[in-house]
Amino acid sequence: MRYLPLEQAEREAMLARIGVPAVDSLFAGVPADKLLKELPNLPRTKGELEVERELSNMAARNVAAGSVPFFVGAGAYRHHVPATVDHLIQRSEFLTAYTPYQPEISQGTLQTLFEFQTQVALLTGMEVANASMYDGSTACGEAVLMAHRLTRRKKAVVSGGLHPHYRSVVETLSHWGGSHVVALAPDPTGTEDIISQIDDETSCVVVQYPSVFGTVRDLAPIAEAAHAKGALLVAVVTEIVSLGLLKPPGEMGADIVAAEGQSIGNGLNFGGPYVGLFATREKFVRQMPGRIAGETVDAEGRRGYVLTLSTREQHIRREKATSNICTNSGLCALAFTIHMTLLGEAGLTRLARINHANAVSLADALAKIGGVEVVTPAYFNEFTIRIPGDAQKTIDALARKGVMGGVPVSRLASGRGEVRDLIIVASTEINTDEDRAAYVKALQEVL
Amino acid sequence: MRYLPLEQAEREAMLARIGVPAVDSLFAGVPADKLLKELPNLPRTKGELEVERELSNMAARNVAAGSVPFFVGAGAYRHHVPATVDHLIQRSEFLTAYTPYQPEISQGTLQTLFEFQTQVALLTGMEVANASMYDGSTACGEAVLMAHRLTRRKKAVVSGGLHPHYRSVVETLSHWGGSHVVALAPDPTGTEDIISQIDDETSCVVVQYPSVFGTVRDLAPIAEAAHAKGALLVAVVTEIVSLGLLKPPGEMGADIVAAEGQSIGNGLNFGGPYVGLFATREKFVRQMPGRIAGETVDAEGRRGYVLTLSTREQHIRREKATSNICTNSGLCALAFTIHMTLLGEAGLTRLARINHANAVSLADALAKIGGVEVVTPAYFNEFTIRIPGDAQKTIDALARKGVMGGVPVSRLASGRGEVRDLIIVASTEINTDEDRAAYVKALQEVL
Amino acid sequence: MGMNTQGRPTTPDAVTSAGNEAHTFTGNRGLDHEEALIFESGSLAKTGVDLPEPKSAETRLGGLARKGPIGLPGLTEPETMRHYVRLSQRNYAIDTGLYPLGSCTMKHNPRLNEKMARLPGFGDIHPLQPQQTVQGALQLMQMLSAYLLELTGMKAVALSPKAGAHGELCGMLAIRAAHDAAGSKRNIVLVPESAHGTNPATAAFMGYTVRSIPAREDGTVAAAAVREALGPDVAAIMLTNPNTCGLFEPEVVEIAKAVHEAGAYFYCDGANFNAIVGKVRPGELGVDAMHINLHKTFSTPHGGGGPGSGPVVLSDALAKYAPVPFVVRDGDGLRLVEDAGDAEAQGQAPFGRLTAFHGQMGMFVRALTYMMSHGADGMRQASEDAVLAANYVRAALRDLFSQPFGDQPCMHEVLFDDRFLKDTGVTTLDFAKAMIDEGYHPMTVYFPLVVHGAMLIEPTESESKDSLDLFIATLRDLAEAAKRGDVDRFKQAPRLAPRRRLDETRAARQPKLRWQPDTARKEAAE
Amino acid sequence: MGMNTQGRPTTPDAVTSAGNEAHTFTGNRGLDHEEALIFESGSLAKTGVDLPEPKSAETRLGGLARKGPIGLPGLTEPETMRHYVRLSQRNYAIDTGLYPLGSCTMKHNPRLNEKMARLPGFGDIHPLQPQQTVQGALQLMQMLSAYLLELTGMKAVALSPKAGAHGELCGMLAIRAAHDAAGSKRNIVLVPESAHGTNPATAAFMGYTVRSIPAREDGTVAAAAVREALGPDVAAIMLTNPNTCGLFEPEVVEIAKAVHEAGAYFYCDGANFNAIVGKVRPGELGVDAMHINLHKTFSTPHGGGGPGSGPVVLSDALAKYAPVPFVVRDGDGLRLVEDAGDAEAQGQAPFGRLTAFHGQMGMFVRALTYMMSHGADGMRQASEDAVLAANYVRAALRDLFSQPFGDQPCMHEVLFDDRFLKDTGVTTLDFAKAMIDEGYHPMTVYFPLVVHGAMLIEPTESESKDSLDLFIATLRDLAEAAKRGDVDRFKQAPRLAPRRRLDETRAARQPKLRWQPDTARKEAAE
Ligand SMILES: Cc1ncc(COP(=O)(O)O)c(C=O)c1O
Ligand SMILES: Cc1ncc(COP(=O)(O)O)c(C=O)c1O
Repeated sequence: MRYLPLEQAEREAMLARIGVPAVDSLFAGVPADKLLKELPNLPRTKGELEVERELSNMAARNVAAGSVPFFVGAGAYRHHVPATVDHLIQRSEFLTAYTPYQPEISQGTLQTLFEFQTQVALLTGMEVANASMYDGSTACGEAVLMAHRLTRRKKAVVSGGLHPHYRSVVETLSHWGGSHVVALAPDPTGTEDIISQIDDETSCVVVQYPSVFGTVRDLAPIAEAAHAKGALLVAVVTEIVSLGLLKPPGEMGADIVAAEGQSIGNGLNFGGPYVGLFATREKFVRQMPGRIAGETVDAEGRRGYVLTLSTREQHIRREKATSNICTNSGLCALAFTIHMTLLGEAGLTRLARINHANAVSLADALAKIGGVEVVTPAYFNEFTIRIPGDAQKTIDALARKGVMGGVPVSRLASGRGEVRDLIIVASTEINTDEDRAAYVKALQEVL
Repeated sequence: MRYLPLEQAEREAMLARIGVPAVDSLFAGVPADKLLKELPNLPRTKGELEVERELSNMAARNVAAGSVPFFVGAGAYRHHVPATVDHLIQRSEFLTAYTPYQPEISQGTLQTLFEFQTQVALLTGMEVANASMYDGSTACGEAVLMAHRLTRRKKAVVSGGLHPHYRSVVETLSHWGGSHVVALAPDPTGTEDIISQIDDETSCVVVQYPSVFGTVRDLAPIAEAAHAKGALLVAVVTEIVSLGLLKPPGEMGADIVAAEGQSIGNGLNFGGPYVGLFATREKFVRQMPGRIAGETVDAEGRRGYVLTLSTREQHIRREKATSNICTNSGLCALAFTIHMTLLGEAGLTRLARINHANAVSLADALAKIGGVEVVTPAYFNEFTIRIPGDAQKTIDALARKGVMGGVPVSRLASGRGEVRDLIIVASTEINTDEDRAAYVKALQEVL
Repeated sequence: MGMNTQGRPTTPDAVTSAGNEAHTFTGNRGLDHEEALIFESGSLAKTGVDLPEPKSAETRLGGLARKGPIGLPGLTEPETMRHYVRLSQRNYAIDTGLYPLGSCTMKHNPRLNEKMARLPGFGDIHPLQPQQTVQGALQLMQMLSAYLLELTGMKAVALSPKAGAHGELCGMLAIRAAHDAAGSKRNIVLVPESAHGTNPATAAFMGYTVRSIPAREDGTVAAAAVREALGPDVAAIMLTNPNTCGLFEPEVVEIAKAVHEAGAYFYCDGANFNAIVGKVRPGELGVDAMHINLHKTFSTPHGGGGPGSGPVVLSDALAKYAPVPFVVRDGDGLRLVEDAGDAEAQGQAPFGRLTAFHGQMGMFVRALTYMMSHGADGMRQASEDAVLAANYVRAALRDLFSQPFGDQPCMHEVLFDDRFLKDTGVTTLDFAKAMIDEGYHPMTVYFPLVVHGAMLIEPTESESKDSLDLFIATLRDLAEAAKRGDVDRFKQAPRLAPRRRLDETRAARQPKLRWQPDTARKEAAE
Repeated sequence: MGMNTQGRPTTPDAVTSAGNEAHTFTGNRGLDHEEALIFESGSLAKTGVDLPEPKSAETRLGGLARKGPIGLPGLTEPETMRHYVRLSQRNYAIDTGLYPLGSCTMKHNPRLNEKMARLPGFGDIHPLQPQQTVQGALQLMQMLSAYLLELTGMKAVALSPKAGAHGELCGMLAIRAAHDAAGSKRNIVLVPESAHGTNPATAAFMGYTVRSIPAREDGTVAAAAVREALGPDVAAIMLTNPNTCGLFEPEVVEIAKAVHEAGAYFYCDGANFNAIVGKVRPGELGVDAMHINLHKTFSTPHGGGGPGSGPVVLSDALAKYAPVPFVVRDGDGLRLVEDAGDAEAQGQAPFGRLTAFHGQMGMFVRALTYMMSHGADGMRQASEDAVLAANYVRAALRDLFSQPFGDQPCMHEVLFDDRFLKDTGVTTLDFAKAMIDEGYHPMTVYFPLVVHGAMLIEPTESESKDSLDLFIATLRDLAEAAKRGDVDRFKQAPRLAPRRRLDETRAARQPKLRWQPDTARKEAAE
């Protein structure tokens, strides 16, 4: 087998050196009746050519986003990632390193994490950030638990604009961890009254910005109301590119920002791996979950970086840790950092403006179709439309015409009749005028 | 522009430091009337997304070999190249280095070249090899010129089995360099009488092995006859994988082997870049063209590698050099070496056997079609068929049916009526039983 | 010298001899380059992308447009390339050398896996695009599941967990849900002392109380000790098998039986599955839930700390509590079940949802590519080779190093403690740092916590005998040097790495967790 | 110390101080690993590929099956990966640092180019597959040609030459063919002393006699000198412009006129085209043929020595002699003209064929990607920046270094000689090696041959000002050290590279050009 360097004669020499007759002697700890002789139900070794052929056939059964006019968002976005990013993250020294436990020979990973943390803090308008979480949804779940620890309260008030899957993650953790969630009804327009839900038992308010429906609303009044009751504001961002154009949550009083960073540097990948961004106030850092890189000096006084504040973490603190997270999303964070470095302030802000302009022009075009209404008053690169008909059926019909028209709200929030006619539509820099025209034409045809 | 690091203010500061008012002051040597103000007929800067879109559209107008049953050879072969190869050659340190002029910081390139030279020598059965030529055809041209230098004669006798394009390269160099070529007629069966053409003025006999028609024949009698007249045998190999199974030219008395190495490690690339292999006898090394890496020691006595014997080369010897070659095919040679290291003796010989078995089974299947005759008596992975009809038209018709059936001999040797019904057909490890069946079916239909 | 409780020094000693005598003007050392932060080298105006001016400047941002700069520096493409290439060159990696990090299974990461994960049909599909357009993806998930079930002998698999610890959470939530369904309110989880930190952290994260189980003299867990600790409040045991001392738990079947008899469940930490793939099926040992680190056993790259993927296999008893989403057959095709209502209609009782989408698809592709490439025979051989390699290292070092639990065969990793360094003045950390100078990544040190100055060596199946032999010879040379009293070689180490020992205490006491313009300037002036 | 005629030392002095004091057991030095040859580490039985057993063993090899082993060692995939990754780490590269190799234009190599070249529609098409299946490829060739013609102001382009020197051959053959067609038998080619070695080598390769033209005091060629050398036997002049001293030939127009008046042709070596893209059109200067190194000016990577690509642009007078193959419009589509007969039917008179297929398609894709990305404005700016950067370096060093031709602006590269090192005991080579320790690749040294101890610095447009400033400061520091008498810093250099100076004399006197089992073993024993 091409991945196994030991040759048969070497195996035998090694067994002899160990002093056992056969490799199964080394499995002596295994109850004899449990030791398998073979694995009859699985195929045998295959060469690259054969494996590649089989998997390519499987891949060909999927419709790649890049091959059609594509407007699907709702938590994952198709952006153009420069070729440099994917090249760099595949470098052996980044790709095949472990977590930087030995800092002297891990400065590459550590310095990029330090850059990543700084970028995330700047972008969210927060003081500190960690070295990544699994994804936006688990970052959101951890943010709520962190708020509980900080406030010693156990109730989270969750906006109806939070991605329903994120809400489910929060609910799952809360349900089994013994805390409560007050979840508001789906709120496409950002007009829910969340402030009145905040009380003295509230540990945090969780608001998505822009919301899953694309809606942008001011977080400052919510933050104020929360702070007045001793609660924290957890701001959730699933489209991080939006912060190139929008006021950052940190400026509006957010205490924790939990975000999905996929849009920068990372592909769609059918949902993962992505990269969770997690930022907070400096004073809360010892309750922050996840790894953190910090600056220090070496024995010769030269600047260097290490993983630090690890007394928060499971490998040191075990059951007293702030989280059980260990492996995080390092390589996706690296991709984020490289892409963000390529963009810089100038590139990111322009990218955000292009996204917004594309969404505005698509919204205008769709709104001209009879019976179609754009329900989102203010938005970044994503908005919600109401159509005269069933959203899921319409999206499927569009797909048959070769247009990926968005996400039916009913797919995310099933069982809620009131959202049956809503579609969440995203438009990024990848969409051309022809893409938009194709969408309009196809939608007219299927309605 | 994303590739240009200087900012406008920096440009100005630099001009100030230089002491000139504007960049055009630095172009003062250019006659004023020749200095352009702009380039009005070319488009302006484009972003990655836009460039990628345009080029992908162009690429989509070509039929990729991997997307159809594919049997085209005649000097370039589609083999499976392991993913590791392409990954490694894209490493910055290999990809973006220059020729290893500073050996202390080029040991990576130099050691791999030393490995390459050894692999080429072993495979061809020769004593020494150089660090690569542009491709097989230019290696062949250089081999003839080297033979002229060694023998101080000026006549090359060229087999009718030599790839007609290779022959043209030899003829072009000879015609303008003042030497002669005696070229035999196309010889699909390897039965030409080349020995009788060798005389006392012959500097070398050039024989392709396997021939462009796929034919394998013993070179030993030709080598003997050549040597008897003081001439050299230049053996040309365009399908280097064949030497995994066939007796190497060195064992049959070849003095110079000029080969195309594309099959190992390199893709089809519409004809280039490829990698010319060049091997000879040790005693001829000072007449060998091209770069050579050699072993030496550093000032601490550690083994290391350098470019050596450069007194043969243009940068030292100028008009007395053995060749004008400078840049060669380094990265393709690296790909060759990595792929060959992955294969090793065990992999290469098996790969060669698979190729041969696939060709045999295809030949048998085609021969069963009424009117189709396999004209090549002995072959490796390529053979020639005679069909009842025009080869070019048949190949075009097959292409319309989605099968790439081979190369019409008439495309290579136009103007020769006798080859109008011949097709050169190659089959490598990439072909499946289904591919072969598709070929047979399509050929039956178009004939 | 500061030390933590495991005897791991946290502050470096002062350096008495320079690692490398030649000083340079640039600070660079030949091919090793010093590299500033992007915040020092970049500028707000620079960019490495060219984007067209948007067609319209009209905004619909509800008055929430950002005011003032973000502060994000940019670099052009050539600068970006050089910056990150240079930084990468300051990392050790599997591709550059043996990486014997115990418990981490640093095996070869095939590039075919990377290529397959980047096929547009896998890499460029959206988790929420219509399901009829992703049938190949669902097929891949099913195929991966089938492999995992066959290898583990379990009933069901939850693919969505994003890493090992997330898988622990998944498995333990399934257990919790099962107890809940049975009306039981058990609140204790048994965890052996030698367990990885994620185990107690996971249990505590869910509100469980952790009860520790001591190890025996031989490094394994006695069924008797488990039986003793069991009781009506015990919800589960979290046992790592093979355990973190590199040993197969010999009484695992009895332990499982005892656990089940007490009405509890058996969670197995599968981080060490690489020792037994194709050799033992955890399901046949009585395991109820186990996570599989695809980024260990099945070769998806670690990426400097992730992403991972931690699918959880479940027993019959727990299968119905698996979280959404999951894939089901639906007529001719496949379908994702994405919410509880739909799941219940399928007869399931999911405990909830762990993440927004369907799991680490990119890792699924890589892991399946690995499995298909190896095949059944290759995977068995890989495990055997991994175990063989660890025992070979053990046998070759046993005379010089100290084995905490006596001279017995290990599984795919071998554990030493620091008794052999007693009175040498050399610590486990010093020893590790001296390995760096020799071109090796150290083994896992100071874990598991149950032995003093632990050195956990996992060579994996990816090393040739020559590579193992040089590694062994080097470790022997170092051990002899330590015993000989050549303390400087250790205390001064590493001398030849891009950095000498870093001050971790300072990092934690005066945390600098991001770049700040002032600090940086002040420092530069110092 | 051995020296060649340009004063370049060829044997290193004995070392008196070690580069690096800490010695290791393995010979590795932290992240820098010693690596054996595959012939020492591999085996004939090992392989890094898994191939099925062929279905049939029947052979039709005419009795010519190989007997006995080839002797080719194999390595498994993980071993192969590590071997070549480690070796790569012993290279300097553009991506790792400034690479001021004059005459080589080591500019940034965008990865977008690599990605485009690997699109299956470009990378996976066969040169001889039916032409209707490669219309996109022919379109790309045409588009590339159109860009090249627009940038050079020439009439036609031959795409097939495989590198610069091959392009020279192409251009000179076209000239030869033109003379031939005119019945002229001219046999002399004029080549300035400062020319690159490929120029005289190309002329000689074709049987021409080379007549050297001296340079003036100011480093350029006088039209008068050319006029003097011209005569009825002169077929052509091969002039590099901008020349290899980094100067634009001010009398180029007069030279062209004189050459044409004498019935000869003007071949321009276009290696330095990067200085003038979008600024000057060679066609407007009177050039008849010029090669363009796509691997210099248009950013296709050097790859450690190739592959390159050297398209040749031709004037009206030479266009008809362009070699086959070439692309022509044919009805709605495009068509390759592959043989002389077909070409003649198109009114052409090709001098022949230079290579088996159509040229370096992979490089065409990369170069066109570069051109489309830059656009007209970007290409002009790139040339201006390249010239600016070279002059900036010149201005910043002129007080310490010596300019052979006085203090005048240069084009995209600046030439110094070794007068500033006079009496320091430091040679140009020493200076170059000391740069290695500082993290720089040396400039081109000892070329052009017309100045003593030449140092030809080409920073390219790809460097930031910070990068140039550090480079300048380092060169100044070195020059000051040399003048101060800190000779050891130079004589001992490099100390910090993977190898110290290598013995080139020994390599040439006792050539070891391939691995041999015996030699290697004997040496290991030494
Ligand atoms: C024994 C053990 N359990 C659990 C984990 C956690 O796995 P992950 O890092 O994938 O979350 C690890 C990883 O280091 C481990 O070694
Ligand atoms: C001035 C000059 N001419 C010609 C060449 C030859 O080009 P190539 O190496 O592409 O054959 C070079 C390359 O180094 C050069 O610098």
